[in-house]
Amino acid sequence: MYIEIINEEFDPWQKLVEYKRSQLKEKNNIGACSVFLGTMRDINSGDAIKSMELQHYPDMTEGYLEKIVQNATKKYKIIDSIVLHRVGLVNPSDPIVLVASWSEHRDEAFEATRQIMEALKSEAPFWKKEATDKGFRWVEPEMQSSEEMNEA
Amino acid sequence: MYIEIINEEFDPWQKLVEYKRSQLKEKNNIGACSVFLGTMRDINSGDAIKSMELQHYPDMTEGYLEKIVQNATKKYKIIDSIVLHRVGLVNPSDPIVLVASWSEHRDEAFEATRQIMEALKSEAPFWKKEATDKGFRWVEPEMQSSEEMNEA
Amino acid sequence: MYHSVIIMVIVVKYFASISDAIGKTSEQIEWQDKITAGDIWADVSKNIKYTGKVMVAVNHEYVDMSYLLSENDEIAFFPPVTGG
Amino acid sequence: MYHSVIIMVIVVKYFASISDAIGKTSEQIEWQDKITAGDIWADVSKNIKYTGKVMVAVNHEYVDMSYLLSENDEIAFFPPVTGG
Repeated sequence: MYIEIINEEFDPWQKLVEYKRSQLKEKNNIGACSVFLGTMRDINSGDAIKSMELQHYPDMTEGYLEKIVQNATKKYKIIDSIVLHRVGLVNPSDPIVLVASWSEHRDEAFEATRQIMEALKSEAPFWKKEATDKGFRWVEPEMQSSEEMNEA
Repeated sequence: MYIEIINEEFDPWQKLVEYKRSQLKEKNNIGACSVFLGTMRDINSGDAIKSMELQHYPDMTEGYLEKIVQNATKKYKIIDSIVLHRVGLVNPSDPIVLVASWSEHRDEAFEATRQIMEALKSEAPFWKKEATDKGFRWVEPEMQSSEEMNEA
Repeated sequence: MYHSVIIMVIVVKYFASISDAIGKTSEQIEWQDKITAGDIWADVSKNIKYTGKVMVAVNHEYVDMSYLLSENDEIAFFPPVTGG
Repeated sequence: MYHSVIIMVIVVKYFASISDAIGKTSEQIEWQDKITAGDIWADVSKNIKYTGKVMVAVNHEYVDMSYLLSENDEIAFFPPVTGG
């Protein structure tokens, strides 16, 4: 497991490749890797977004993400998972979150990455503040009842 | 949409980054990218696998993968998807298949990539022949009735 | 009296274990009259012992064994796929 | 007659729109006797107009408003999260 809170722009694919190379090199039983990358869109709720401030709860965030990954590991037979999350000032098209899970078979990797993302979106202590032409505003949370319409 | 059948070892992440950079650079509405990478395991059905020959139906494969991607595009609101699939002689830990989907929100990217992978596994004309200590053997297909136990 | 006889030329392809069992990867067959995918399979498989499931594609689209072929069609027989 | 009075020191943190509404990111409060998360929220929010949902964590674990605090606990109040 690897969790990282990152305070500057990062290259998610390079991070992924480096982790795989350094930590999972000998894992020849890996048959599947499911990756999710969330990036900043330049529009939200109909308004152009110039930039975004990603706040978090430093003392809680990393431990809480560990717990989310542990829960997925308990439920699905995965070999490893990582979560990287950006904080600070974010610009459109910047990577925000990278989740990756490796497993022997595809179902476990798909489900673990999905579960980690859903838990992260609804529980991990991050908050987005958007800069629009009208000023700053805190992003409204997703509605819990309509998972189908979730924001990425 | 981009489909590629690849006859030699390839770097899936480099392919992904290059495609994103060259084809999706201006797409600032992308908020989500779901990627699946299938790699060759060194063991299958309890036997060590030394290498694998990936056969396909050249005249049919690419067009069929296009159709699979079109079906996913019709069903989910995605911005773009790609499928890359290896053929020829494959060694343990080599990449076999890369599927990636980009969308505004995470649900669509997750679902599209998953649907493309499931259709590819059950319909795209590829066949694996494994080399074990006991000789060559064609890989048995997944049982349709137990998706949970699917091979990656 | 003569009747005109239509001879169809059909390309048949085999893949994976079915290609191994039949001992070739493709052949061209000629046939008179109406012919289904199942007729062709019955003919080409009559001397082999392949007991698995058979998938059939005509002109690169899946069809079932009742599919009626036309001149210059390409038909392919193969076992269930195992890619990905 | 004196009774002994237990004074608890509790660290309170605020995030995002709740931090904006309260006008600070953290404070230390002292309290006698049994106290729940809800008691603290009622006290610290009495002069603000925040009407949204409030999430509560004590020592970095989610709890509900009935949670009973102990000496040196860190309690945090924040709106629903919006990361990812």
